[in-house]
Amino acid sequence: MPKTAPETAAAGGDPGPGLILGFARVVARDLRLALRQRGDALLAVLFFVLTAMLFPFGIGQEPNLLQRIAPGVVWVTALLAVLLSLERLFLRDYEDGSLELMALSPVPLPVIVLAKVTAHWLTTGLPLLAAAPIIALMYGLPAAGYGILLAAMALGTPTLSLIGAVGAALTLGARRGGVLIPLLVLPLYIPVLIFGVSAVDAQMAGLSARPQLLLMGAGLLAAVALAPWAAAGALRQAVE
Amino acid sequence: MAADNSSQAASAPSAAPAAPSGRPRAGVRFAGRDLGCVRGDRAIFAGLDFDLPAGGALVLSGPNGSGKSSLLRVLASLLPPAAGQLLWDGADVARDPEAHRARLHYQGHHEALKPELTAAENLGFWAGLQDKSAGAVARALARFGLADLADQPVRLLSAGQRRRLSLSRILAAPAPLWLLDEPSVGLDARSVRTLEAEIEAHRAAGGLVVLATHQPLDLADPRALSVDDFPPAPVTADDDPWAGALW
Amino acid sequence: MGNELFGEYAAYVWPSYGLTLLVMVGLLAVSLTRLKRLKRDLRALEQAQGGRRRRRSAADADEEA
Amino acid sequence: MSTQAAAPRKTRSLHRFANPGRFLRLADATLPWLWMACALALAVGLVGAFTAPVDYQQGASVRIMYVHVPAAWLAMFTYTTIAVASAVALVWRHPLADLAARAASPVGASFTLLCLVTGSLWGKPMWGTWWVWDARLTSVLVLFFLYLGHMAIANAFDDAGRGRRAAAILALVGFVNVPIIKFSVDWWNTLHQTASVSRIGAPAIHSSMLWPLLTMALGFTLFFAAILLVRMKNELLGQRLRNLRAASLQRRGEPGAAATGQPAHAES
Repeated sequence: MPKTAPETAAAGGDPGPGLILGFARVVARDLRLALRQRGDALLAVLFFVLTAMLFPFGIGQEPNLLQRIAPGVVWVTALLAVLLSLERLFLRDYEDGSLELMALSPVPLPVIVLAKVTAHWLTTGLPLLAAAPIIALMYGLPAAGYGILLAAMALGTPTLSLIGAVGAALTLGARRGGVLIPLLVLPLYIPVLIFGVSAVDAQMAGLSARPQLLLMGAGLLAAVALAPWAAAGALRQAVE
Repeated sequence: MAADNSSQAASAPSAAPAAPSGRPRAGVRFAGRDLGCVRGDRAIFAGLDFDLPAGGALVLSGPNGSGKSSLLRVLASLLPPAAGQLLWDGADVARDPEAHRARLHYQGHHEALKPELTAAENLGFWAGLQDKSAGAVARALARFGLADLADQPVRLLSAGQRRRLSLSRILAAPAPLWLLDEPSVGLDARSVRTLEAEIEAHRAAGGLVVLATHQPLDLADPRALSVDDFPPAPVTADDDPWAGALW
Repeated sequence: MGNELFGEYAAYVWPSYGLTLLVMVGLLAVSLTRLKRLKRDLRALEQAQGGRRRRRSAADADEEA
Repeated sequence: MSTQAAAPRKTRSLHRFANPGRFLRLADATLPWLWMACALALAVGLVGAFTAPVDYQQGASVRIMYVHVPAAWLAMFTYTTIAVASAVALVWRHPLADLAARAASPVGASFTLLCLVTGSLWGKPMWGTWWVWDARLTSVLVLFFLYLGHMAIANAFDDAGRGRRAAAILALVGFVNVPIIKFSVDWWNTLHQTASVSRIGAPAIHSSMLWPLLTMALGFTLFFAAILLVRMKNELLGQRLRNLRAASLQRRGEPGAAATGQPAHAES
C-alpha cells in the first residue's frame, strides 16, 4: 500500500515486519557477526574437548571406568562450555546501544531474545553436538550410546542456552556481571544434566531412553515459552 | 519506582488546546503532564509539563546532569516515569507502549553500529526491523553523503562518518516522533546543515522533534524547555511521609 | 529423663540445638545492631538539618501512595 | 495534590514508599507480640521434644528432627515468601514487597544452611558419613545455591532498586524451577540408589512426637515473621538514610538554598 511520506510521518510508525521475518533478520545478523569473528564458536568447542580430555589424567585410563563416566563427563563439560559463552549473548549489544534500539523496535523483545538465543545455539550448541562423538570415542562409549547422546544433547543444549539467556540478561550492568552468571544459572541446569546423562545410561543398560528424552523435550518447550519472556523483562530493566 | 496512578485522577488532561500556531490541520499532539523521573535512588526532575504540536520542535537545554537525557529516555518509554503521564493525541502512552514505540526514533549517545558489518548491512538490519526495503536504506545513506561508503566495514569509518551513519538510520524508516540526544556532536559544519534540513523536512511533513543539544541548531520557532526549571522537591519537604513515624 | 535425653548420640543432638540457637541469636543480633546504628545515624542527620518538629500530630495527613 | 499554579510546586517527594510511616508503626505494634508468641511456641515445642518417646530404631538422634524439619520447612516457606513478594513487586511495583524479598533472603539462606548441617548431623550416626546424597538433602542443597544467587544479584548493582528488581525476576524463575529440580533429583536419587543408603523413611510419627514438631515449626515461622519485620525496618531506614545523604549533598551544592523545604534551583 503505497503511503506517501507525510501520511506515514503524521499518522504513526509502520507495523514492523511479521514475527517470523523479524526473528529471521535478527538471527541472520547475529550469524553474520559470528562468522565475521569465528573465534568465539571455536573457543567453546576447544574448551569442551580440552576439559573432557582432562578427566582421564585425573581418574586414570581404566577402560570400563571411563566408559561408565563418559555421558557424565560429556554433559558436564558441554554445560560448562555453554556457560562460558553466555556473557557475550547480550553484553556487546548492551554496550554499543543496539539493545536500546531493539527494545524500541516493533519486533517484540521476547522474539528478539529467542532469535539471539537461536543464533547463540547455532554458534555454540551445534558445534558441541558435532564435537561430542569425538569425546565419546575417547572414552570408549559403546556404539549404541552415540545416537541417544546426540539426541539428548540436541534437546538439552538449546534449553541450556535459553535458561542461560535469563542469567545473562539479569547480570547486564552488574558489577562483575560475568562472574555472577554461573551462580545464577548452574542450579537451574541440574534437571537438564540429570535427564541428559540418565538418557544415555538407560540406553547403555538396554532400557529405552524414551522417558528421559520426552522429559527433556518438555523442558525445552517450557524454556522456549518462559525464558525469552523472563529475559525480555530483565533486558527492559537493563536499558532503563 | 512506584508508578503512581492515584495522582493522575487529580490532573485529568483537559481537551488538547487548539493548535496555537493556528495551523488548520488538526495534527497530532505530544504532551507530558506532571512528569517525574527517578534514576537509581536519585530524583532527577518532577512536575515537568510540556506540549508539542505536529510540526513542532522542542529543544531541551540545561547543564550537564540536569536530566535532559533522562527526559528523552522517559519520552522514548525506555525509562518508565516515576510520576505523571505522557499523552499522544490525548491518549495515555502507557496504555499502548507498542504503538508508542512504533511511532518514534530514539538516537542516544551510542551509535548502535557493529564494526565488523558494513554501513549498508548495519542500516539494513535496523531498517529491516522496521520492515523497510534496501531502497530506503540507499536513499537514507545518500541524504547524509554516505552513498560511496555503503560497502565499507564500519570499523574503517571516522567518528563523524559513524555519527552520520547512525543519524541516517532515522531517515531509512519514517516515524512521526524523533527523539535526538545531542545529534550534532561530532558532526562537521556541512553535516550539521544537512541535519537541520532533514529536521525541517520532517517537521514540514507533520513530524515532531524533541532534541537535547549544547550547540544551538537554527530551527524555525523551536520551543525551549529547561529541565532545570523542574527540580525534584527535596526529600525533607513538609509532606515528608516519614514524619512522626520513626520515634 | 535419664538415658533417652542424652543417649549415645548426645554428641549429635546437642550440636544441632546449639547450632539452631546460634543461627537464631546470630540473625537477631545482626539485625538489631544494624537497626540501632541506622536509628543513631538518622537521628544525627535529622538534627543536623535544623530543628524540625519531630513529633507531628497523629492527624498529620500521611498521603497514601 | 500537585497544583498547576506557577507557585513552587508542592509535589510529593518521589521516594514514596507505601506510606512507610504506617508500616513502621504497624511493625512496632506487632513485633512485641510476635516475639512473645515465638518464645512461647519454641519453649513448649522444646519441652515436648525432649519428653517425647525415643524412636526405637534411631535412638536419641531422632530429636534432631525437631530442629531439622522446621528448618527445612522454613527454608521452603521463606523462598515461597520471596517469590510471592517478588511477584507483587514486579506486577504492582509495590515498594515494600521489594524490600521484603531482599530482607528475607539472608534469613532463608541461614535456615537452609542450618537444615543441611542438622541433616548431616542426623545422618552421621546412621550412615557413618557426614554427607549423604539423599534426595531431600540434595534438593535443599540446590535451594541453598538459589538463595546465594538471589542475594548475590540483589547486591550486584550500584543502584539498589535495579538490584531488587533483578533479584525479583530471578526469584520467580527460581521458584518455577524448584519443583522441577525436586522431581529430577528424586528421579536421579532412585536411579543411583546404592544399597548402603537406606532412604531415611520418615520415622512413624506417633502423635506424641508430632505435636512438638508442629509447635517447633510454628515457633520457627513466628521467628521468621518477627526477624523479617525487623530487617524490613532496616531496609527502610537504610533507604531513608541514603535519601537524606543524597539530598543534603545536593543542598550543599545549592548556594543560598533555604534550610527548610523551599525547593531551590539546583545548580548541580
